[in-house]
Amino acid sequence: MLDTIGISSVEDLTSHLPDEVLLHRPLNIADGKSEYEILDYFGARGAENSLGSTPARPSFLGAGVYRHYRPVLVDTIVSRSEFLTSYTPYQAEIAQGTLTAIFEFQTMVCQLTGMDVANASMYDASTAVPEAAMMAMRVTGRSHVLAARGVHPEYREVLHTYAKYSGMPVDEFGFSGETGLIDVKDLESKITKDTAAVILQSPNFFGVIENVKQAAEIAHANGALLVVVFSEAVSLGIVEPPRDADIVAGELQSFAIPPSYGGPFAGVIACKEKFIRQIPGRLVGETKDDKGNRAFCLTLATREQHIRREKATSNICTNQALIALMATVYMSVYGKQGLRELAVQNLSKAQYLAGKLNRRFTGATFNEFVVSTGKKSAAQVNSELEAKGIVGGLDLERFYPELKNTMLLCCTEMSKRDHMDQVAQVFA
Amino acid sequence: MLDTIGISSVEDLTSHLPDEVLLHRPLNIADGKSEYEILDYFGARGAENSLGSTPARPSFLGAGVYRHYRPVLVDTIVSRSEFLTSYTPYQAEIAQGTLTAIFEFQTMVCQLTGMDVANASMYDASTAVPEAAMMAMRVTGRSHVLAARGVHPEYREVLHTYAKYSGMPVDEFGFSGETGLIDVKDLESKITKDTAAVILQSPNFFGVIENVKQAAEIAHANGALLVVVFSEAVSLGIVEPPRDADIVAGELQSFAIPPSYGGPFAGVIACKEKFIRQIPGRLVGETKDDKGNRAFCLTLATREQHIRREKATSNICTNQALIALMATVYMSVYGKQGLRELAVQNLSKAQYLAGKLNRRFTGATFNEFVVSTGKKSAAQVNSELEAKGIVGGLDLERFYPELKNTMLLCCTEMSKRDHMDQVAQVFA
Amino acid sequence: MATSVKHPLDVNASVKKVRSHISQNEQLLFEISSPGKIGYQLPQLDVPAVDPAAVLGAANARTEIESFPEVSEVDVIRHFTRLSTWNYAIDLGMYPLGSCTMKYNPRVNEAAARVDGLAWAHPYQPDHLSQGAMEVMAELEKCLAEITGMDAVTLQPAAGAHGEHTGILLVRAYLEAQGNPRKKILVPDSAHGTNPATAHMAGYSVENVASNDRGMVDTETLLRVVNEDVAAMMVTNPNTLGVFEEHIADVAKILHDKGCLLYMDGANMNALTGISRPGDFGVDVMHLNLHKTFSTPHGGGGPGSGPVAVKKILEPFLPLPRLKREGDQWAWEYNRPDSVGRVRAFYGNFGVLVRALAYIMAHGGPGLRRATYDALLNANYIRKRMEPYYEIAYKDPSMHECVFSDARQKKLGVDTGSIAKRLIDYGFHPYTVSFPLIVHGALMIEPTETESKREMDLFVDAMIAIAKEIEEDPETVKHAPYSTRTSRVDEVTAARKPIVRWKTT
Amino acid sequence: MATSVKHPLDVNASVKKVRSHISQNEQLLFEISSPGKIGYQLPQLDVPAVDPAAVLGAANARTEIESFPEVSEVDVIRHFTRLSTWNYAIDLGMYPLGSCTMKYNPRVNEAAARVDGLAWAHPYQPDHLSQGAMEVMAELEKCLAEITGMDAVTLQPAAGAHGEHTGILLVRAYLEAQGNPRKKILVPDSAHGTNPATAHMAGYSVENVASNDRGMVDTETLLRVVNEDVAAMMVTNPNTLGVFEEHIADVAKILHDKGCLLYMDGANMNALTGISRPGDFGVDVMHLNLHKTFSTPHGGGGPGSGPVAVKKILEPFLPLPRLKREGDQWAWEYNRPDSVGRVRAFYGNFGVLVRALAYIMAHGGPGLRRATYDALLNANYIRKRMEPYYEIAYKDPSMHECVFSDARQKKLGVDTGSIAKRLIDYGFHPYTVSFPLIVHGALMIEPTETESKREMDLFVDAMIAIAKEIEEDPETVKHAPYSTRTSRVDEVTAARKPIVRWKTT
Ligand SMILES: Cc1ncc(COP(=O)(O)O)c(C=O)c1O
Ligand SMILES: Cc1ncc(COP(=O)(O)O)c(C=O)c1O
Repeated sequence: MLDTIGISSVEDLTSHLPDEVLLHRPLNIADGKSEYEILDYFGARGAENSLGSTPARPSFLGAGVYRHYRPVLVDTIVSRSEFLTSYTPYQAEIAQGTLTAIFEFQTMVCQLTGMDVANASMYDASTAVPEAAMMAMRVTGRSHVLAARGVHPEYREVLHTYAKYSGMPVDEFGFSGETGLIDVKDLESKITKDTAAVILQSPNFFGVIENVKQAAEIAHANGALLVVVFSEAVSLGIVEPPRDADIVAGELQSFAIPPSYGGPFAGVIACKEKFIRQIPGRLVGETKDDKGNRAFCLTLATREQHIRREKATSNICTNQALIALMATVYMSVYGKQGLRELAVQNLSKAQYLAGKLNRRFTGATFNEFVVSTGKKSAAQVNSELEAKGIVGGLDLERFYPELKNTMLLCCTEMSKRDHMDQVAQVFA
Repeated sequence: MLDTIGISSVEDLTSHLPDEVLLHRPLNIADGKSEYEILDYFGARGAENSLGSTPARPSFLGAGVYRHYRPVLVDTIVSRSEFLTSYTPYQAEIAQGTLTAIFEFQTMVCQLTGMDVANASMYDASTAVPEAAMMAMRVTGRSHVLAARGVHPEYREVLHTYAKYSGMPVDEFGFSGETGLIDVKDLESKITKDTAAVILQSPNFFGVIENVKQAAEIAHANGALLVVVFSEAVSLGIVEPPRDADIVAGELQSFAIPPSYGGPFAGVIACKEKFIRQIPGRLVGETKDDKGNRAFCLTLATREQHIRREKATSNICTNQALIALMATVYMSVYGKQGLRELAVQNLSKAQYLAGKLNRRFTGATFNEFVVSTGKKSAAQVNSELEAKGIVGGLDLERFYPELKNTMLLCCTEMSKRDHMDQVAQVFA
Repeated sequence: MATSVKHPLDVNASVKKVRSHISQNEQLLFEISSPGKIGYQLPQLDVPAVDPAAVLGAANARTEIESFPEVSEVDVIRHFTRLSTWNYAIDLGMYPLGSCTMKYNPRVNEAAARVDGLAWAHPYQPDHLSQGAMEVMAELEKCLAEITGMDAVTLQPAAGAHGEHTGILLVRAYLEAQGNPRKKILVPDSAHGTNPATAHMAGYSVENVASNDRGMVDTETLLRVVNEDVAAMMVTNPNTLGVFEEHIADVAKILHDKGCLLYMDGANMNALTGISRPGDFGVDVMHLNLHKTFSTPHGGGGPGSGPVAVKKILEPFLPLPRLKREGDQWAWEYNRPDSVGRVRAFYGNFGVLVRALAYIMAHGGPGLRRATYDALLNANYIRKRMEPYYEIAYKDPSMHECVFSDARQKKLGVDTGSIAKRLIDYGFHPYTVSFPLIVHGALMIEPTETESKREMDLFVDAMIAIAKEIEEDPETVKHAPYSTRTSRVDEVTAARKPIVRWKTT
Repeated sequence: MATSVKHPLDVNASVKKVRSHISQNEQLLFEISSPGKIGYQLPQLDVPAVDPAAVLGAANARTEIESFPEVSEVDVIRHFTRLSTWNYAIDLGMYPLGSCTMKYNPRVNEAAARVDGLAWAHPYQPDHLSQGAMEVMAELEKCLAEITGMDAVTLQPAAGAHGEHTGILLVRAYLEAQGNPRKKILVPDSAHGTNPATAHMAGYSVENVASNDRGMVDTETLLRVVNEDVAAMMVTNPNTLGVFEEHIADVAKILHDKGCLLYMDGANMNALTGISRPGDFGVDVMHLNLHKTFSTPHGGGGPGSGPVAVKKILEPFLPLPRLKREGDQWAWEYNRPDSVGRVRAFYGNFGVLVRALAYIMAHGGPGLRRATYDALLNANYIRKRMEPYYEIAYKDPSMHECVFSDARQKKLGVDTGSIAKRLIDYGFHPYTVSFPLIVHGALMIEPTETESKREMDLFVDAMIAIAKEIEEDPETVKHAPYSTRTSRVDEVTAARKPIVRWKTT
C-alpha cells in the first residue's frame, strides 16, 4: 500500500502538518490490554457498586430510573450485528430492517400515548422536555413556558439550561401539599397570553397521577399547548394516556433498558398530527419501491439540520436508535395483555408496601409513592436498610426543601415481598 | 384448525389411544415459571458452586478440563440464530454456512494434529477413544487393545465399558515411576499379534509428553495401529504433534469451551488418509453446485448409521457441532501465532509454579504436572488452599493408589502469579 | 447459465414467503489468511517467559502449525457472520423435519446455561463446592422420571444414540446377571438407523421385524420370532410414521413372557409428554432426546443429550457415578459393583441439562401437556390440508408428525427429494426426506407445537403450489432450488473423490 | 417488472462480493398480531392483586391499549431476526461513510457494558455504593483530556450535536461572565449541519464563512468578518474534506486577538488521536464523538456520546455535577455557581462511556496512534487508486477520508446518488453522498483503520467497474439497485403525504 501511495512510511502521511501541531511524545496512556484484563477491570468496578447493582439485589429507588425485568429476547435481538453495527438508515434499500422496526416503534408509542405522531427517539426525557417546549414556541409563536414542580427536578434543570440562552423564560408552578397534584390555582395565576406551553408530568415525580384533562382545558383556554411528560412508561399499561395533551415528551427506560448509572436511555416526542412539521428528530415514513413493494424510509428531512441547518427544528442528529429498538422488542414481547398485567403487578406491589407505611400525599399513584419517615430522617432509614443489604428510597429533601423527612419509594414486579416487609419493619 | 381437522377438542386427537396407556392425572411438576424466576433459580444454583466457578476465582484443577480465557467473539458467533438453531446440514443448499465452518474445522484439526483427515466431531474424547479402538479393529482385523495407564482414567473407564460387551479385550500397560512416561518394557511384553491398537495419551494424564515416535515403532513393528489421545489441545501450539500416530482421538474443550461441570465438550477423531472409510462420525467434503460454484456437503455417508444401519462404522448421529464451531472460532481468533504464544504462556506459568514445588516425575510437561505433597496429604493441602479461596489440584490417589500424597496441578494463562505464590506457600 | 437463472418469482407468483436479496461472498479462512496478521491479544505475562525448546526438549518442541490461519479480529467476525447468513434456521422460519422435533429454542435457556457459577464449574471440584450443579441434575432426573413413568434416570449419555447404546448395555448386564446375555435384538423395519447400529455396537446381532400393513409392530410376527435368544426389542413409540403403537402393552407382555426386555426409542416423546408414560405401558428402558422434546438447540448437528430412564430392575446396572443424598448434601456415589461402568467422562452434557430443566420449569406440568396437544394439533392440521394433494402413507391417526409418500408425484417423474429442494425456493426448510424406509419416497413432516397457523398455512400453500407445478412443469421442480446462492449441490462427486480438508495449492 | 429484474451478475461479471440468495418476507407486528396471543410470562404475584379502577379511580384507569400487538415469543424472535437480515452492517462488510467513522465495534466492549454491577447501577445509588461507576468515568475523563490536550472534560452530552450545544453554551456563559455574550457564531460553509443548528439553539445568529479555493478556512476572509460581535468560530479539523486545516494555529490567534473562542468539531478525531492535539493548536472547546473515534456501535442511528473538552478558562462553567475526589472516594460536586447547569439528567450515556474506555484500554497509547496512522494509510490508498477514475474535489493531502466529486460521471448523466445505489449491487454500503456541500456531487469516503487491503481493493474495483459501466451503459446505473429485496425507494412520495404510523384499515 505504501508503494501505491508512493510513500516510504506512514509517518510521511503527516509530514505536511505544521510541526507545532504535532505531538512529539507518546500519549500518556498505558499499553494495550487483553480482553481478559479488560473484563477483569470492569468486573472489579462492577463489584465496587455493591448493593442494588444486580437484578437479584433489592432496591427501592425509582425517581426516573426503574428496575424492571429485562426479557432475554431484548439483548438477543439488539446484539445481532445487523442491528448493532449498522448506521442511520439513510440508504433505505439496505436498511429496511431498521426502518421497519422504527416505524413499528413510532406506531406503538402512538398507541401507548394516544398521540398521532411519534419520532424515532430523542436522547432521553430530560432533553425531550426542552425540545418539546421549543416546539411549542414554534407552533404558538409565543415564548413563555410554565413547568410544574412535579416534573422530574433534573428534567426541569435541563429545561432551564436550554431556555436560559434561547430567550425562553421558564416559570414554575407548584403542587398541592395535600394531594401531590399540581396546584391548579397557581397555574391559573401564572398562565398568560405569552405562555407557549404548560408542562406537567404524569405520574409526576411523586408518583401521583395528574388530572391531564383539567390541565389541558386551562392551557387551551389560554391559547397555550399542553406538554405532558412521563418517566415511567409501564404506567401506560393501566393509566389512561394523556390524550388531551398536544405534545408528549417521555422516557422509555422502563422498557428493558438497564439503569446503567443513568444512560443510555431513550426519550421520545409524540404529538398531534397537525404539529408533525414542527416535531424534532427523525421520522420514518411508509412508501413503495419502484417495483411497488411496500418500503420505508426516513422522511420530512426538511425539518432536520443536515438539510435546514440553522433553520432546523433541532440540532439532533445521532439519536438512541438501538435503545429504542430495545423498547420496541420489549413492547412486542409483553404486548397488549402483558403490558397491562405487568402494570397491575407493579401497582399491586406498590399498594402492598404503601399500605404498611405512612403516605405523604393523597393523590392516586402507580408504582411510586412518597412516604414520611416520621421521627427518623430519610438518611437514617436508608442507612438502616443498607445494613440489611437493601437500597432504600430517594430522600426528597434533596430536591424539595419543604419535604423534609420524606422519601420516594418505588416497587416493580421485581420487588419481593420479604424485602418489602423488611422495609416496613425499618419504618415501624 | 379444529374444524379443518373435524374435531371438537384437542383431546379428540388422543381418543384412539387405549385407555390404559393414558395418564389420568396431571404431571407432578410445578406450574410454569417466568424468565425472571428461572434465572433467579439458576443464579442461586450457580452461587452455590462458590469457589473456582468464575473466571475471576483461582483454581488449579485441570485433569482433562482446562480453564482458558474465552474470547468474546466465540459466544457472539455461536449465539447467532443461523448457527444456534439450525439442524444437521443435510440440505446443503441452505446450510453452506455450517458446512463451510465444519470443513474449516476439519482442516484446522488436521493442521494441529498432523493427520490427513478429521471428522466433524465426536461427543468428547472419552467416547472418541473406544471409537478409535473399534476403528483400529476394523482396519487391522484384530481384536485386542493395549491402553497406557497414562491415558485419562475416565477415558479408560469408558473404553472398558464399550469393550466389555463388544468382544474387544483391553489390557493396560504401566508408566515409569520415575519419568511418568509409558513403561516401554511393559508395552513390549504385552503387545501381541492380536493387538489392534496401542493407545497412549500425550501430554498424558500426568502432564508428561510421551515419546510418540518410539511407541509408533513398537506398535507398527507388531502390526498394530498407534492411537494417540490428547486432552489439552492448547499443548499443540508448541508441542510436536503425533505425526507418527495412525489415529488421533482428542478433546477440544480447551478451545473456548466452558468447563460447564464436564460438558458439553467436543471430541474429535483424526487419522491417516488411508483409513478414511473406517472413520466414524460425519465428514464434510468439497464439491460444486450445478452452476459450478464451490460448495460443501456431508459425504461418505455410507459409513453412517442412517445408510448402513448395523453395518455402520458407529451409531453416532447427533454430534457436538456447535461446540466444534466454538473451537473453530477460537482457532481462528488465535491463529498460527496466537496459539503458539498462548501455549508459551501456559508453559511459562506452569514452569513458574512447578519450579517452587517438589515434582514427582522427571518427564517434560506442558501446563500440568504432578507434585508430591510431602508430609501433608493432598486433601490437607487442598483444604488449606480452600481456606484461602483457592481451589487446589487433583488428589491422584483417587485414580492411582500407588501415587499417595501427590497432586496434579494445572496452570493456564488465567493463573495469576500471586495465586501461584500462595499455593507455593501452602506447600512450603 | 447465470442469465437463465430462474427465480421462483418468475416461475410463479405463489411464493409468498421470500424475495431474493444480496448475500455476501466469503472465501475460506485459509484463503483470506495473510502472514503476520493477528486477531488476539494476550495478557502481559506476569512470570518469566520460558524457551519451549529448552523446557520440552528439541524433539518435543513444535516449530510451527503449518498453514494455520492468520487473520484479524474483524476478519473473524465477518467471516463467520457472512457464513451464518448462508444458513436456514428455526429463528428464520418453520423447520418441519420429521423425527427431529425442530421446535423453538427459548433464549432464556441460553442465559441460564451461561450463569458463571454453572458454566465455570469444574467437574473435579469437590462435591461440597458443586452442590448447585448437582442439585440441577437431581432435579432434572426427578422431572424426567415423572414424565416417563420410570424409576431411575441417568443423565450421562451425550445424545440419543449414546443413550440407546447405554440402554442396550443395561439390558445386556441385566440378562448376564440372570446368567445369559442372549444373542439378538429385534428391530422393526421402520426403526431409525441408530437402533440397529447400536445393537451391533453392544455385541448383539440384529433381527429386523417387518411391520404390519398399518406400519405397526405385528404381534403375530413378534410371537413367531421372539424366543430365548432375544435380549430385547427396540420400539419407537409413536413409531416413525407418527402413529401410536396401539398394541404396545401386548408387545411388552409378549416380550416379558419370554424374558425379553422392551426398549423404547424416546425420540418421539414430544407426542406423549404429559399424556402417556412409557413406564405405564410396559417399557423397561428408554432414552430421551433433550435436544428434541426439551428444546435444547440443535446447533447445526449438536450437542444433544440422551438421558436413559429405567425400571427398578435395571437401576443397579446404571452407569456410575450416581447422585446420592448424604444428609443435606449431594454426593457422587462410585461404589456400585453391578454398574456397566462409565459411558462418558464426568457426568454428561451438563450445559444441555441446564437448558432442558429451564424448559421444563418454564412450561411446568400443565404447560408440558398443553404443548404436546398443540404438537398433535399442528401435525393433524397439516395432514388434513395436505391429504388432497399428497398420498398419506398409512391411514392411522397421526400423533405429532405425519408421513406422506411421493406416489402421485412420482408418476409425473418428480420424487420426494426434488419436492424438498423446490420447497427451499418457497422459503422453507424441507421435511425429512425418504425416512422411514418402509414408506416409498417418504415426506415426513413434524411442525412441532411452536409453529403458528400462519406459518403452517404458508407451508401447506407452498406444498400445494409445488404439487400443481409438478402437474404443469415437472422439469422446473426437478432442478430446484433456483433462488439460493448455492444451487443443487453435487453430492455424488463429493463422495467419489472425497476432499475433506483444504490444502495449499 | 419482476421478470425484467436485472441481477448484477447478469449485468456484468465484475461483481465479486455478493450473490443473490433467498430472504424471508415479514409483515408488520400489527399484521401478524392475533387476539389472545402472548409472548411473556410474569412471576407469580406474591402480594394481593389489586383492581386498577379501584386504586386509580375510574377516570385514571385505562381499559386497553388500542390495537397494540399480540404475538408469541416465537413470532417476536422471527420478526426481528427476519428484519435484521434486510440490513447491511459493519460485521458484513466495509461501511465507507465519510465523516461517520464506521470502524469495527469490538465485542468485548459489549461484554464490559453488560457487567451486572455496571448495567444495574442506579444513578441515585449513594456515592459510596457507586464508586466503581464513578471510577470508570474519572478514568475516561483523564484519557480524553490527554488525547485532546485539553484541561477538563464533561461526559454528560449524549451525542456530538449535544456536545456542540453544550460547548457553545460554555462559550456563552464565559463571555457573559466577561460582560458580553456577543451575537454570532462563525461557521465555515463546509461545516456539518449540526454546527449552524447548534449555534441557533444557543441563541446565536450564524454567519457562514466561505472556504478558500483549497476548501480551508481562509484567514483573509476570517480577518475581514471577525469582530467583537463574534462569540466563536466552529471549525472542524481535519475539515469535512478530510484535509487538515493547515493554518489552524493562525485561525486561533486571529480569533483570540478579538476575544473570540475557537470551537472544534471533533468528529474527525480519528485522524488526529495520538498524533496531534487540539489543545496544542489553540482550540478552546471541542466535542468528541465516542460513537465514531472510540468505536461504540452506531446501532442504526444511536446511542452515542459527545463529551466536551475545554481549556481551564471554561472549566468553571461546565455542566454539573462534576466528579471530585474526597479522600479515597469519588463524590459528585453540585456546588458550582458558574455552571451552565445540566444539559442532561444524571451523568451521561454511561453504558457508552464504558465501551469507549474499554476501547482505549485495548489499544493503549501506542495502539491509538497506530490506529490513526492505519486510518490515514487506508484513506490515502483508496484515494490513490480511485483518482484515475473519479475527480478528487480538492488536491490537498487527505487525512482519514477523501472526497471526490461526480463531475466526470455527471457529464454522462449519472450523479453521486446513483453511483451510491449501484455500489449496493456490488455488495457495499455507499459512501456519504452529497456532503460536504462545498463539493458538487460529493463522494465522501472514509474506510477507517479496521478495513483490510482485501476489502478495500474489492471496494475500489467496484467503484472502477461502475465508472466503466457509466461509460458503456449509464441507464443501468441510474436505476440501481437491482439485487436487493427492496429496489429504489420512492422518498418523494413518502415526504409528500407522510404515513408515519400503522393504522387499522
Ligand atoms: C427416531 C430416532 N431415534 C434415534 C435418533 C438418534 O438420536 P441422536 O441424533 O440424538 O443420536 C434420532 C435422531 O435423529 C431419531 O429420530
Ligand atoms: C462533522 C460532524 N459534526 C457533527 C456531527 C454530529 O454528531 P452526532 O451525530 O453524534 O450528533 C457529525 C455526525 O454525523 C459529523 O459528521
